[in-house]
Amino acid sequence: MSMEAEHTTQDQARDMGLSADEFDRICTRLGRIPNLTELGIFSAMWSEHCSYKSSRRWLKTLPTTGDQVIHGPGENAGVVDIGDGMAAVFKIESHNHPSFIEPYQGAATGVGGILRDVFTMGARPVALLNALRFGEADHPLTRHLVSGVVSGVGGYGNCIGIPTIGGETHFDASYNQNILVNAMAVGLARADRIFLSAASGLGNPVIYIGAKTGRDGIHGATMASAEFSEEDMSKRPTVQVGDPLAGKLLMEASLELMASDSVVSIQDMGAAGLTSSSVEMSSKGGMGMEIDLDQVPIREKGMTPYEIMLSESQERMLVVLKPDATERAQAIFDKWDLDFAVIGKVTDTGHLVLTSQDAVVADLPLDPLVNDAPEYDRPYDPPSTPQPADHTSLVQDMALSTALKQMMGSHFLASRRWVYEQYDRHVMADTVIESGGDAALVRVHGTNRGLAVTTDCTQRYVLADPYQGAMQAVAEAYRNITATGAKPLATTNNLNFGNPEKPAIMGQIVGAVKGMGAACSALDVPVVSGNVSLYNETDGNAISPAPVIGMIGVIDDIADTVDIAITDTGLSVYIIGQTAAANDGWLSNSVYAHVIADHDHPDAPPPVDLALEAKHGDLIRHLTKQHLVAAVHDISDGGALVALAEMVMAGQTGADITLSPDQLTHGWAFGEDQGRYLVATSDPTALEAAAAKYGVEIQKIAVTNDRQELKLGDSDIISSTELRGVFEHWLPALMESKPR
Amino acid sequence: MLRVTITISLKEGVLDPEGQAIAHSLGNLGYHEASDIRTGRIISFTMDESNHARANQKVAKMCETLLVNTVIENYDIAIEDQAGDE
Amino acid sequence: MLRVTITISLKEGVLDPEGQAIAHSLGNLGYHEASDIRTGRIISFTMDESNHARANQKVAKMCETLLVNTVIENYDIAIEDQAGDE
Amino acid sequence: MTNVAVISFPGSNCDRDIITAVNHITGTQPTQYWHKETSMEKHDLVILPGGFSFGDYLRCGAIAARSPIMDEVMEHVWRGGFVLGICNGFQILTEAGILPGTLMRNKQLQFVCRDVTLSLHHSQSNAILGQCDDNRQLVIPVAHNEGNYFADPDTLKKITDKEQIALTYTNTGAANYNPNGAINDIAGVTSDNGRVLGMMPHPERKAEAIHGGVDGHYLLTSIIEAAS
Ligand SMILES: Nc1ncnc2c1ncn2[C@@H]1O[C@H](COP(=O)(O)OP(=O)(O)O)[C@@H](O)[C@H]1O
Ligand SMILES: [Mg+2]
Repeated sequence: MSMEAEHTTQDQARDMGLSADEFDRICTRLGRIPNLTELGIFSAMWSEHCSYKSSRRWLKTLPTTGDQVIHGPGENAGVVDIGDGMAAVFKIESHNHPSFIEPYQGAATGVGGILRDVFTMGARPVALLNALRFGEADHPLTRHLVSGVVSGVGGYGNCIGIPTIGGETHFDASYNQNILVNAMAVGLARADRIFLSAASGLGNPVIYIGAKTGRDGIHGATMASAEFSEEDMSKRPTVQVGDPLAGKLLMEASLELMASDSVVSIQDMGAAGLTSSSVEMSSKGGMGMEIDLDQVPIREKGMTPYEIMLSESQERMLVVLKPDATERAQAIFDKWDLDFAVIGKVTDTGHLVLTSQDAVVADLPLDPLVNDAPEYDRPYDPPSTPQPADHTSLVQDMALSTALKQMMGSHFLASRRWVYEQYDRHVMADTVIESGGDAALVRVHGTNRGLAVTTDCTQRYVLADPYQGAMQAVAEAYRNITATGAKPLATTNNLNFGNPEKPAIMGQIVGAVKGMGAACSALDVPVVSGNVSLYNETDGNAISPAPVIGMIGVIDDIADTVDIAITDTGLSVYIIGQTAAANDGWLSNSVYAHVIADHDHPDAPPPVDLALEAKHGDLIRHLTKQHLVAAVHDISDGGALVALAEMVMAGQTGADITLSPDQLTHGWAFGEDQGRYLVATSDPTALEAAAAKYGVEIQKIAVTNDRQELKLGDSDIISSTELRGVFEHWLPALMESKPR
Repeated sequence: MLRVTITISLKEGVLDPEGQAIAHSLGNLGYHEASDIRTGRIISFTMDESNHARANQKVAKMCETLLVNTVIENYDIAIEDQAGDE
Repeated sequence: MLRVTITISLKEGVLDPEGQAIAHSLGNLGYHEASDIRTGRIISFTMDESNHARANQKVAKMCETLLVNTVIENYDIAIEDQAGDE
Repeated sequence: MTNVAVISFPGSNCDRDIITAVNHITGTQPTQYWHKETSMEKHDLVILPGGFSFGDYLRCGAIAARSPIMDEVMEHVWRGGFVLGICNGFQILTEAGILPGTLMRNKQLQFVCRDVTLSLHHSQSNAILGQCDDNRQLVIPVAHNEGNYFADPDTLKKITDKEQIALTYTNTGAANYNPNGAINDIAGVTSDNGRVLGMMPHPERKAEAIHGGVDGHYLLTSIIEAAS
């Protein structure tokens, strides 16, 4: 086959998601018109998903360095030092579109993909998290999607044997036709044994390992970069099917291979499969690569070079081996019964050359593929700063206990147990704190060290004010980590937004990136990895923006951890970080405003004070380390009373709550002012002294009791059993209800 | 009364990890004659309906809305009069 | 070459939670005509063999040793000449 | 000192966990075997760990039950050796015909992971549980898709009469005390010689204080002592 024989056209380029300008640019850089395979490779590499062409300009502004950072963005996952010669390797990634089309497989392969990003670097994955956003509870598709996504997340994670211990689940009409499924994986490796992807060593063998290549999800990367229309539902692009068994074997075999001193560099085949892995490995190393496509293990007969290069079949990796390591590697893969093939070699040509049946079928210079992807400075409308809703007009005339009950049984706050009980949270036997509280925490196997993990984002805040909302997401993640006693170390993020070609959406992106950057700098939690998912729109309706923050933290001794459960009576409960002004708490855009006042409006969210966040975090870590507190919970959605209710429900106790007469009680109870925690202590004197020393304002609000009830002031009483009933009822009831 | 049998199979080209695992295990047990193994599901039920054409139409709708994952699966409907009915 | 299809179904008296769940969902969607729902599995493969009787015997052995859990399942073997073979 | 072996299959994922737990109890490292191995030394106790052997494809435990190492396990059983199968290990033992009955899909058709309360029965008639006290209730988590124990009426009568129903989910009054719909609330059964135990809950996940309970440690310690 001669390469010139098949010139492509602008129309073909457009079908692959490339603009006319981009097509011209490709032709200019090549000095000729690409053939179909070459155009496919360009379209994948230049897709939003791989090239970050709309967001790169802004992502560059994020803080990515710090003493703890070993590898920041640019590798398969971020790597941070956690002490004792160990490193944590982590990243979050989205699988939004595939999960909407086929919820089980979409979610499962999302988990599989993010796990490969982590073990590719030589780390053994130890924790999984998932941040989920679905449409309104009573939308006809919601239950189908919830049930498929949750069983898919569990289906993969449970089988491969990594505990799924955290995440979030939200419901909002803006996701009716465009759900968000973000998965995060965290792994552990020796800090001096991290594997990277840059190819080196002229002539070194390039091997393909894992499952065979089929026609799955061809052009998934481009699909993830295009707006969605209802028609796509019936077009039904091929979705990838996950094989967690193959994933598990590939993980074990890869880790064994990396321990055997055979590997120069390694990269998983994720979005855009063999294309992105081969291009990235060779370009990062400043080398070239030659691949004989006839050697690629394929599952179906008659696959074209185009299909082989763009297939997104799961559970595959590309490896550059040391010159004499082929036999050693082969033996490992035989043991695990996985496909293994030498498919090419490293060259120094700066070109990716593909051959089939002794003919060259593609020959592309790497530089333009990687470096000449357009970078857009897309026009944006700076979002206007919203006004807070008038607090007094939001306050309703009802007993605190009545409001509390309604809120706890609402979709915002109700228990997610139905979700996380479908996840194996205990496999690996290192889980110290599991789902149900703030951050989760796993022991670093064989040590006393602990790793805390969380994901957070309150999208209604971000919709109202992208800058404050993104700061808040970082602040809440920081508090969740802190509430276990751990020190926040670094973040990953998943930017889920609509179509960046619309200035209003681009404005959200810019605002959120700025807010995230400011918060990550101030709290010293640099961004070490991340993912961008744009074009989350259906028929022109954009989602509520969701810059999901994933964060990890470390604690030296798991004996110093605490969780949210108040299990003892007679303890004093304090709000840490309560200012006098918070007596009239921030109800604007709160759960209270939406559920109780029925005020569904993007009003100003509570502002974040980063200096206070840091100071309060330091105090909490001091209190946990000194064992001065028996339970800690951050105050976020729903405010202080909701947090207290969660603490006594978890510990099967109760509390007598003092209401002072000068408080505007609903604002005090349900305001969502930031930077606050609830703690329970048996030693109020020591606690007050420590707070004074740190210069942190605190307020004592309750004493715990064994009556399993919340007593609010003198006469307003609600049993925690009744509250638990409401809290636990909502999601199972939804899942069992009849469709509309 | 009719007896309906729906046979659901994976579309061509869709990975069938279960089929692969079975093929592998059969090979280990010394059965090497089997190739191209595919797995599928069957759903059968009795239907309170007498007209075959009408039944077929209804069952197809059930398949599309609930029983079959048409993104990755094909289905085939067989309808016969319930045994012992005539 | 033969194409073999094994249909595996639950023995009578064995609870079929999947069938029950399907019945429930069908009812929820307004399909009330279906009753006595049973689910089963299919395994099909190409067999390098020309003699039907011999094939049948071999496949029955595969079923008994691996493919079927005879504590709770029945099976049925169908064998035909591979399409496009003759 | 009890000499313990742990068998790993492709997809086993609780092998490291049970090895760690046993190691804490005995102070020695159990011997690990890979499914392809065709010989096994003499051991006092052989453990089949949890996980998803062969991806749970076909039926849970079916493919593992036919792998080469199982001939060795079978011989160990014939010699009167002790065997513990946990979760997927239980499924493998029923598929291998070493334990009666079978494990079907959970009644609610969902994976379930949470603590359950267990009652011990007939410990004195089952050698593997000989060190246990029937009056002690255990809180240990389950994590499975297919833990719904089923046996036909004849088998059920036989294992009841022969006191092989060693573990049941305790009716605590909670609606879902039985996590999977298992017949007669069966969580674990023994072989008719009382030396093989299969159970769905994971004792290795309640084996030290950080797990929030040590009932699993109690059970494993008793079994290891019984096997010595
Ligand atoms: N999809 C999910 N997967 C795992 N755990 C989840 C999921 N959704 C919610 N959770 C868990 O439920 C608990 C409550 O969630 P959330 O209210 O979002 O916590 P917070 O407000 O502290 O961030 C947390 O422990 C969280 O990890
Ligand atoms: Mg929290």
